[in-house]
Amino acid sequence: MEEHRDDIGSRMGMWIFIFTELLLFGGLFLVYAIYRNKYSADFHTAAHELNAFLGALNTVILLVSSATAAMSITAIQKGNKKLALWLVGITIFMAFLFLVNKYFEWGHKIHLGIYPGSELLLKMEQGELLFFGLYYFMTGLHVFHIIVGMIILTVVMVKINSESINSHNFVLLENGALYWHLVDLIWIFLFPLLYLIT
Amino acid sequence: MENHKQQQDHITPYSTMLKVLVGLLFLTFVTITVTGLHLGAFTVAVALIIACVKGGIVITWFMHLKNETPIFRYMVFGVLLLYTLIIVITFFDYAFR
Amino acid sequence: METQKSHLNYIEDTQGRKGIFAWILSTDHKRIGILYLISITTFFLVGGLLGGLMRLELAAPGETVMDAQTYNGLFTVHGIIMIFMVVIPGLGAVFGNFFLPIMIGARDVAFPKLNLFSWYLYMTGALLAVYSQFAGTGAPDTGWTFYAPYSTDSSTNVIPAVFAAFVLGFSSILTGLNFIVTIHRMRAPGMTWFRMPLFPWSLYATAWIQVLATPIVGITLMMIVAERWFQIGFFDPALGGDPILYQHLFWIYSHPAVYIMILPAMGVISEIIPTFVKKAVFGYKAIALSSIAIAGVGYFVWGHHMYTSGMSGTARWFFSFLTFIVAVPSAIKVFNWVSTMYKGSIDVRTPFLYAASFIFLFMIGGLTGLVLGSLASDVHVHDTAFVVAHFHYIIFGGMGFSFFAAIHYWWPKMFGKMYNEFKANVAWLIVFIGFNVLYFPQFIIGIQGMPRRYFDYLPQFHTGHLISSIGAAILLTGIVMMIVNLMKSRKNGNPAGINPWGGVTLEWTVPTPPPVENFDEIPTITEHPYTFD
Amino acid sequence: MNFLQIFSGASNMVEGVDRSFVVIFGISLFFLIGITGVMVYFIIRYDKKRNPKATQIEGSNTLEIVWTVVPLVLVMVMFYYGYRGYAKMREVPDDAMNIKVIAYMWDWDFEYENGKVSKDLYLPIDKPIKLNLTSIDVVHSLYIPSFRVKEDAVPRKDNYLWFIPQMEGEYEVLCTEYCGLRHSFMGAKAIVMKQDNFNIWLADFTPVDSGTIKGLEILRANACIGCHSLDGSKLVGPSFQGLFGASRTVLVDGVEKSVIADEKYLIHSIKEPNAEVVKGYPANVMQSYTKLLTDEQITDVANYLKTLK
Repeated sequence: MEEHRDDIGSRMGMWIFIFTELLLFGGLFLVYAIYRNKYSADFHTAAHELNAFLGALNTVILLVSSATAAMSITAIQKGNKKLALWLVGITIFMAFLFLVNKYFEWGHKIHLGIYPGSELLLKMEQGELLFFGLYYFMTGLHVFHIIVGMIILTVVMVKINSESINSHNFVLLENGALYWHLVDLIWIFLFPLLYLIT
Repeated sequence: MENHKQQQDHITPYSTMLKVLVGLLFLTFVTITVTGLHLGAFTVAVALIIACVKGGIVITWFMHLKNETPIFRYMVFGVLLLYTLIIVITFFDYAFR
Repeated sequence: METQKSHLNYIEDTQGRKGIFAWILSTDHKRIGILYLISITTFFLVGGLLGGLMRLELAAPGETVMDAQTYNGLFTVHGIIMIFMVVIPGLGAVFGNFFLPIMIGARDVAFPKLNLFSWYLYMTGALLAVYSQFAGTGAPDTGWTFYAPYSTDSSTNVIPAVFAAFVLGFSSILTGLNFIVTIHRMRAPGMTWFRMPLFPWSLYATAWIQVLATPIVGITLMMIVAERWFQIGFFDPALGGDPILYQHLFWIYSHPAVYIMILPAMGVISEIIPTFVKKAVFGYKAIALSSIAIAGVGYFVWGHHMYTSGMSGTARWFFSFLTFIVAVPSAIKVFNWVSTMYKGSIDVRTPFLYAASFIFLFMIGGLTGLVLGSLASDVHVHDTAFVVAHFHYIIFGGMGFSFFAAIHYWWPKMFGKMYNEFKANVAWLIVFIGFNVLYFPQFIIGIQGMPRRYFDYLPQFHTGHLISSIGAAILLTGIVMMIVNLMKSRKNGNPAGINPWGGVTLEWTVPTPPPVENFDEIPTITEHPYTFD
Repeated sequence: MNFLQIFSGASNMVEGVDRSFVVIFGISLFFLIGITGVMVYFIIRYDKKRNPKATQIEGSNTLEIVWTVVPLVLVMVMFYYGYRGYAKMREVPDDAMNIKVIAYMWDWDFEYENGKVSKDLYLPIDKPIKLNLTSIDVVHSLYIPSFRVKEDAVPRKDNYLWFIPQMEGEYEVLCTEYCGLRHSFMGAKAIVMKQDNFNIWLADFTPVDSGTIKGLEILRANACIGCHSLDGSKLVGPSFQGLFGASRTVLVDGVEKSVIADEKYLIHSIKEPNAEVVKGYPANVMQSYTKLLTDEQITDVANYLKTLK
């Protein structure tokens, strides 16, 4: 039996998986839209509590990491293994920075007593409570995806190193990068909706 | 069936990726500035439109949708249409209560 | 690569694995199909038994064999098992896995390992669901719909049940993903879209729903979990949430889920009828495209489950309007199936009996659905036994009968043995009668005002309930007969041969049972899938 | 109850709903019988013994169009009748009498404009009634089959329905949205009477002296008596009658223990119902009322229970 390989098929599979992820977050965005519509004033007040600077910093981090992930494909196509490793490595490092940033952001909130189920939160207006509920749930789910993305990219790095991903067969890197762009894509919407629209 | 071999002809140059990155960073800057202006109801619209543009750029270049076979584009379009309709139809309830 | 062509079939060829590992580690789509067949049948029997116990309780008014809490747990678990573990995966996971690659001339699905992984996810979800019955604070009692805020308040095992549904949903997504890529990328040379048989067509439409609707219910159920663990209040009005929004999100998935069940069922019927009528299916394109139309429009009718929820008037008439529109493609299919029989040469065998009764039962289910789609009449029968009868006619009369049709149709190909046809026909008759005796009275008591999910009822509904319970016993007898007959054939049945029914799709050209590789050489397709000479 | 009660006219909504039924059932029955008949005829007529050779027919675009358009027209007719019957349900006359309906696990309270609260729905004949529905816990649904009306009672949301009762008599009021343990027992009566009798009934309310039975009010408002009867009958939980001072066998972490139901025990059981569950009753059915009741209210309840000998 000849080696069966279908790169377009693999990427198609990844894209379809990305669709499901988009709709997963899509459900949350729908909930956000409904409650924002219902409690616009409360959302307004609550959004002021978020640190737009940290949010912007994380946006920049993710955009850069997305670019390096995309460039790593170019590198591998050109047969430049070393550069590809570096670029994927930078992507993972950026992801790590994002998490550190998020850690401080969440830590600060929790320190202030704003976390799901906290007494302070339960005393707030219902809309604010929902805003913070959504904030933690959406960014939490996003962080989960960041971590999954980091694991995938680490596997990809190992495979580049062992040259099972090479200039002739790099669909795995493409799919890993696709997943990483999805993480970026979601953040592109999370950032203005949570941090900016005050 | 279609081409089972990896297409070698779509190597996106590094410079394109860097240009795209600069564009995205610029748009991020624009969003932050515009939302800081307190344009009222427009803020949401502007922020969302810019987010959509950024998303479109990521999908087109970073995710290489530009170089994929057309079926990928139909699928992306279909999914986005579906999601838009779901939102619109749900608001048929909330907007008219 | 191959030195010697293997002539073993997929059952004999263990590919070097021993015992049970030859099954649970095999990535062969046919073996995975059999794994699903065994697990789904098992859960079907469990779910059916739970349903039987409910009918026993309802045979007479008042508390008879169980208390209200047990009853509420029973209908919840019956729902979860039957919906998430039987009818949603049912046809796709069993017959789709086994026959989709063969019918489009492929050696396997696009991602065989992922396919096996889906089965493991399915089993994980299933075991979680079973676990939720016995552990901790008792069986969940929310109904399979998990309506908030009851589901966020109930002290029973809601969380494991919700996780079970989530994991099962994930399994369903991966199966759908696999099928889409398989159909796009792996059709045999010459098999254009309109040379593809109708069962793969219906699986294609279904797969898109699985992929695009399931995530919404996944995230919704996770929100329920977050609400219970962290007091976030997404849907709890006391914390600002909106229970109606939960219903929207839930039905955005769960209504299309009905089409996940019924579309493959329609696909099976579209395969069986031409084979036994010996005639090309009437209006092939209309049937194929109506599957896509049903899948497409079917996304946007979820609100018809919520006419009395306090939704806005605009939303109500909009959903009602679209609901009526989606009825049309189903009608088109029925007309085409019946027209296929015109001037045919009909061989009335067991699968055909099930297929013909499918058409009858599906019509009753579909037409009573119109009563529920209409704004005025729905107000009266919403959440009554009428709804229960309606969706059992669709799900059991539709998907269930189609599953029975499929198992009798493809059994000889899957196992190489013929079952006893006389016994199979007797079992069909009993199942058909039992089914109608069980569910038809529920239409009547529903119109009379018998609400659903009632542990106890007013005396005027006794006769209806009693007849219904008797029907359950008849139905159960028929199903047991059917299964025993099929199982016996594994030992005593006559060899089936390559093409026992005279079918023309590709699965009837490969050896019986098929070899691991399906085809020695991938065929080239030159004509329409239903070409009878 | 006579079958279907088509056009029985118990309320003004019956006509619209039943017309919609008749239209849909009529068309459906025609197609069901017609198609089944044709199918059975084909199966017999074109059996392989009678017709050994099938005639291949690919399809017909004309037919496809016909059986797309005809059902389309018919379902639009059905939609129209459904819409017409429904539109009436949303147009409440200005002079309608408002009754507030409060649903809770597992009973209904009907509150009239003059403040009278009733467990059953008393209605004057031939007068538009608007029921304003709400719930204090989970989603319920008010259903009066004979009147062909139904609408959910959703917590913190104001839903409504309206109708004109047109026939004197007693009708069932049911809950059709699953709401937990005693969902099927959450019933009431709708009693339609002459305007004069209704006026007498409505005027006759002796405001209850809240001093003595404050506890009872709390029990009612929190639906305690849905599970704990006041008359000794066994419901989900133990009856309140004769509870105070009685000796009970309870399970503490699976170990049997005998306690006297004194005030301390009663208060403890309201705050932590699952700590000491009376033997023979299910655990984890009741939740803590610490957050729902103040300490003062709990004491009121305990005091009331003392009076139930």
